Amino acid sequence: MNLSSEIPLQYMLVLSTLVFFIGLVSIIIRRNLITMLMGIELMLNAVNINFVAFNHYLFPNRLEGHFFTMIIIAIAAAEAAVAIALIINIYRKVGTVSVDDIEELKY
Amino acid sequence: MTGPKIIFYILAAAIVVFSVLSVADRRILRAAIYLLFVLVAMAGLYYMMNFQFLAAVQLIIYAGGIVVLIIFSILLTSQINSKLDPPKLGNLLLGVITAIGGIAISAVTIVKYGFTPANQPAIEPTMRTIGHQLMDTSEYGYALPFEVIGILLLAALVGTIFIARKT
Amino acid sequence: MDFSFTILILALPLFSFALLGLTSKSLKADLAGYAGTTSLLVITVLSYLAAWRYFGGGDAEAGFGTTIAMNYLWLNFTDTLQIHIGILLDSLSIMMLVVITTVSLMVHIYSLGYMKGEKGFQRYYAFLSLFTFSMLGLVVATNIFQMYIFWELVGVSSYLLIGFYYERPSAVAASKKAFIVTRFADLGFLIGILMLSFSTGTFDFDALTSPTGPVISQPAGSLFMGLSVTTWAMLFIFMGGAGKSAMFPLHIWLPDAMEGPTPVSALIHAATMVVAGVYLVARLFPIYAMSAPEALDVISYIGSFTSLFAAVIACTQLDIKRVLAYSTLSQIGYMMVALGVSGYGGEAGLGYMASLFHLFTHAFFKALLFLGAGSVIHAVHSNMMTDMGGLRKYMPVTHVTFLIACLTIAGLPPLSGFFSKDEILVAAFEHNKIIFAVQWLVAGITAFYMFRLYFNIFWNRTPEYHHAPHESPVTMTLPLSFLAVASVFAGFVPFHELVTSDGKAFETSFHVLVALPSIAVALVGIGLAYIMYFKQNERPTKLAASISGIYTAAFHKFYIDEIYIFITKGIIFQFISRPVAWFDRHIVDGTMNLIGNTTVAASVVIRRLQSGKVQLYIWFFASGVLLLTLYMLLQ
Amino acid sequence: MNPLLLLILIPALTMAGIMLAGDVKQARVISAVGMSAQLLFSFVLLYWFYQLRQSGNTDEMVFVSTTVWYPSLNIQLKFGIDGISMSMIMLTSIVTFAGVFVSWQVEYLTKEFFISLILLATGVFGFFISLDLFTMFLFYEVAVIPMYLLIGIWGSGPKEYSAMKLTLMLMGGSALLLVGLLGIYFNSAANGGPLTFDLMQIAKNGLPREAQMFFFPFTFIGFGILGALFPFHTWSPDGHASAPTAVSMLHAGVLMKLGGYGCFRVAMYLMPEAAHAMAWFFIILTTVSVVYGAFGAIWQKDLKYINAYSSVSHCGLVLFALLMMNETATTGALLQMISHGLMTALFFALIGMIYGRTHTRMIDEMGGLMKVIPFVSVLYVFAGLASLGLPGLSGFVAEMTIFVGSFQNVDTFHRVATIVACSSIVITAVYILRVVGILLLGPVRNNHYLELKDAMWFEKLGGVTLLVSIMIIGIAPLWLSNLLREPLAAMLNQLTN
Repeated sequence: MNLSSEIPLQYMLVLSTLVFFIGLVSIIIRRNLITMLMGIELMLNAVNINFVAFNHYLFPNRLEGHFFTMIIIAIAAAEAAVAIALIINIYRKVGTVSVDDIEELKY
Repeated sequence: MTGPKIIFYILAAAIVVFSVLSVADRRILRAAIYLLFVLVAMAGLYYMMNFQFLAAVQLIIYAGGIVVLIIFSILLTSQINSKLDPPKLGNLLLGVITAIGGIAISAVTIVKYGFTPANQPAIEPTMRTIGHQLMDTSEYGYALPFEVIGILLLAALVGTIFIARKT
Repeated sequence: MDFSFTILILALPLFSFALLGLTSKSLKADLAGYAGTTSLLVITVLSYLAAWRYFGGGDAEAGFGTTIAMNYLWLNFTDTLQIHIGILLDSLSIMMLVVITTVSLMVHIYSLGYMKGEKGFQRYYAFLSLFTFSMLGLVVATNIFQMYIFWELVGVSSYLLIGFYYERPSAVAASKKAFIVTRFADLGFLIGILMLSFSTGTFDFDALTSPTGPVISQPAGSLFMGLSVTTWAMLFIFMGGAGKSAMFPLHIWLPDAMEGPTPVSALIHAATMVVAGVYLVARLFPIYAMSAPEALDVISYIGSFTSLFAAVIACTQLDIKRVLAYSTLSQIGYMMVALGVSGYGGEAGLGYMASLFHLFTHAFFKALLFLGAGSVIHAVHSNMMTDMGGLRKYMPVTHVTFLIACLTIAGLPPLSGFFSKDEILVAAFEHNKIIFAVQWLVAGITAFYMFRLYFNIFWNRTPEYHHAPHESPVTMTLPLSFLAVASVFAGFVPFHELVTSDGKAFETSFHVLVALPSIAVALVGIGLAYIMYFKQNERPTKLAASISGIYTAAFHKFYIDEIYIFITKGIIFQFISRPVAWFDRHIVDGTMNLIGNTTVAASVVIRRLQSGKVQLYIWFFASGVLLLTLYMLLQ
Repeated sequence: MNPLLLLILIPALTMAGIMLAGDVKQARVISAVGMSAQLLFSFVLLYWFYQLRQSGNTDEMVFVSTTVWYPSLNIQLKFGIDGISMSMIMLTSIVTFAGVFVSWQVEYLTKEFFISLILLATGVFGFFISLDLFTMFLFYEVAVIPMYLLIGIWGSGPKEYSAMKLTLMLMGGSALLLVGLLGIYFNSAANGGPLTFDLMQIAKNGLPREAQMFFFPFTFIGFGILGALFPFHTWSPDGHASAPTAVSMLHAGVLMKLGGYGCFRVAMYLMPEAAHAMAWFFIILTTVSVVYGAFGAIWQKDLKYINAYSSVSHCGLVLFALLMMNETATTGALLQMISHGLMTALFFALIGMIYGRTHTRMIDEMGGLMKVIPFVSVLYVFAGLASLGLPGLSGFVAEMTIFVGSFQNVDTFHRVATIVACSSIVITAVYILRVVGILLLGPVRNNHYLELKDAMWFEKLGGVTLLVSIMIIGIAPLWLSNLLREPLAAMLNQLTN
């Protein structure tokens, strides 16, 4: 199935842009570490859409975007695991997961 | 309106709406569930683009793994009923303005840029091709990244255990 | 003739210095003294041997030549400017060798008694050996730089010996003063050497002083402030000589140097080291006489003034060693005058000969005076004239020898002082009548203050002594007697045949016109001293009161010390050094600290940006990326 | 293998040995053995050097070995020595040897102390044998960095401040220097050939005049800061005052020489035209240094400050003489480096001994030490006499060579500068004798001092080693002067053409 005749590439890209910036907003406005992590997942997925779309529309003879996405998913998994481990550890130590309260490393 | 178009619009709408909801909802567990919906919708998008394997991976790892992890951590760190603090006005303004600006820039660029559509014949991303390429060391082979990712995951695993264990 | 044995003259004292210095306390005191004395005895014998061979082997009519006994390359600066360490023997250096070793030997023997039981006896002999080594090295120098090297060594041994009683603050201060003043003079010497060696391309005395050599026959052309470069160089070199010989205004260290042990004063600050300046001028005399006559004039004026100036001060001092110190100044002034009024070669070189003749005789009688004074101090335990009197009964040998010395320095015939002083007066008379008049007057003053000293010590009232003074041991009286004999007979040495400006003998004649007035003025001086000091009376105080202005000024050494202290403490320390230290701490270092503090202050401002608000960072990051993108898009 | 590598290898092995050492005593012994071996090896090297020269080898550099280290930038490990580096190596091993013995009694973190100390020395050795600007710079940094730790951890007084100041100022110098060196590097191909850091190669090719004019000040001041060039010398008093004894010794004795050596070997040798054009300016600075340092020393009360200012004066003389750019003056400058290195190391060693006993460095709190600790005091007098230029000790030889050499420049400017610089010998005498008078002579001021013990065997060994070296140079200077002079003719040819 080829989507190029049905839906232009630009649609995909705009969609990913929207998701990306929604993720960014999430990071900027939410102070809970977990929500921020969710924002990051959104941004990663936005990028994935891009990769996949480019692969599908522009270079269908290769699978580079596909593999990139896979790798990103793997890294995202690792990142999420580490981040959540950190968050839980921070929660244990500090008793909160709000970034406003975790700023010892400034200066 | 063809079938694929309709499906795309539905998926796109779901992605955008649920992302917004996941950001905007102050009940964190709900936000996580909205995120799950976004991820699932994305898997649908991959499926549409013929990447069935990727769609499956997306579902298994993201929807099945990461979101569950996030939900666990939410349950560990907060009360179910507690609401997140409302965002600070300054942050909200900054974030939204930046996002709108960014969207504007990106969208304009995307729309203005003329992509040359592909003319090569497409290859089917079957399990066989994926498997071959993943283990291949020649051109378009991904053995090295695959191994590196393996090591990374191992390191993350060890690191996570190290960080999270009780001292 | 083979003079290679003369190397021992340098090697032995150095060896004995090293030996005594390294073993120091582990050697028994007596043994150290005997070791030092023995080595000096050997050196003395060797010097006499050298003199005998040299003068015996040469022909006075044809002139004595110059022998380089050895010459080792020590350091080379350029292809032509090289420092050699060597031994140069000519009539001048042989004469100095004899004087130095003789007086030094006497002092070594004398010190065995005088310093007995002192703490640091070994150290004392080590220093004496070092001094002897340096002084001998100085006089046998083959080139001006070797001379400078030993010049400095002499300076430091003088420093060490003046400060021998290092626990006494006054001795420490005096030694420091002596070193720094002479060091300042040496700066002039060094600059003089640099100038001279640059314009001539050599350090060697042979090349420098040869009358037919390039240095003298091709005078440097360029003038600076009306004087040729050579003249300036020679003036600077004289500055070094003036410092060592304590010429006005660099004389201030010498009276203070009397803080050292008395035998040291006799050796260094009367007989040998202080005449190094005279020796220096004599060594370079051909250049002075032929290329820099203006410098020679300066020397004669300075010498003349110093001799008068010091003689006047000597009349007022109460410390007997200081009287002798000022007397030394005055006598060295004589020598300088003689050099200053001399010409080169033959009869014209009378002043040169007279100067060295006076150096020769002066070494003996002044050493005798100091040793005699030391003997007195040893007995009375005080330096002050007021604590003494009537000692002739207690110390007969000292008394007689001291009297001989006083008569000698007063210039009464047929004692040696008469001959040498007479020659100087003749030379001055032929050259410059004013200088002659001054020197004639000084001769009278000399007789006066010496007999003031003599009468005050040995006659006059007898104060209450804690212990009855007793005659010194034989180790002390023996050198006194020997030097007394030498003082009496040294005048008969035919100097005009041996030590002359060009090495050739000439005839001197006896000038009645000069001799009689000088004898007369000496007798007047002695007479005045007799009237005032032979018996205790009121005349001295009355006289002092009647000329109180001059008296007080002279008593305070014309306030030269105060001027120096003002310059060093007041100006150099307070107005240069202190501001420099302040400037360095506050301005230079302050600037550096300011740079540091500015950086810190800036970072305090900048670190506010690092607020610890992660979201703000993310926003900065994101908007930065957006702006960059925008910028690239718009290009 | 290039024997020069042993100069780095021996300290490296020593450091490893100290790391393995069981206790403090072993650490001490190992460092002592290592540095003795180093000293011995320097003598052997000197012997080999003479042998090579005698067998008719007239190369500018001997024991040369080249290994390309980082090909894309043409960075080489190039080692080699000539007479100048040879004597500097001797100096370094003597001072390090003495330094180890003087720090025998360091109690706190002994192993670490010795390791840092020897690391510093290794940097210095590496610097002197390098013929590649990059390697040179590398070793330079190796030498400077441990200084921070050594002062900051084992120092006294306001040690953090001093360590910071010293390190930052020297790092500032390094920054300038790096600019200079890179400038040289990127212009090294101007007259053909590839870009290179190779010292000899650059000297042969020459640098374009504009580049010289631009980068000479960077390089010269960069090295000059280490050589205490006025007005960048203020790290020296504070740094020395706070540094532990052995560090002061190594720093003033050896590290400051890196500055002079670098100024000559790198700045002036590679950029002769600029050196000629700008010499006047730096001559003024160094003349000021000489006199200013001496005057500054008169007013100080802290022994180490006195010596630090005296170092400013003496090191100023080094740079002053180098800038005179003739053979005699340059020989004098190098002699002065060695002489000052030994002398000032001795000074600091003695100050350390005195401080270790009286627990003060203020001269007006002490007095009459000669009576109490004669050995230390006599050595101090010797060091003082060497410093004020007494014949028979090394200072005289160096100073006289400098003055005679500087006086060979005929124009009035150089003459006046020389005479002004000469006057420092008087001022030096003033402050040295002042210290000796107050500190050592006179009556004992404090009765506690009567119970002080004189130098221990290791202190004696350290002090006497230095003194003997000073005396050897002072009494028989010709061999050293010839050793230093030997490569100069070729180098100065480069400078004057």
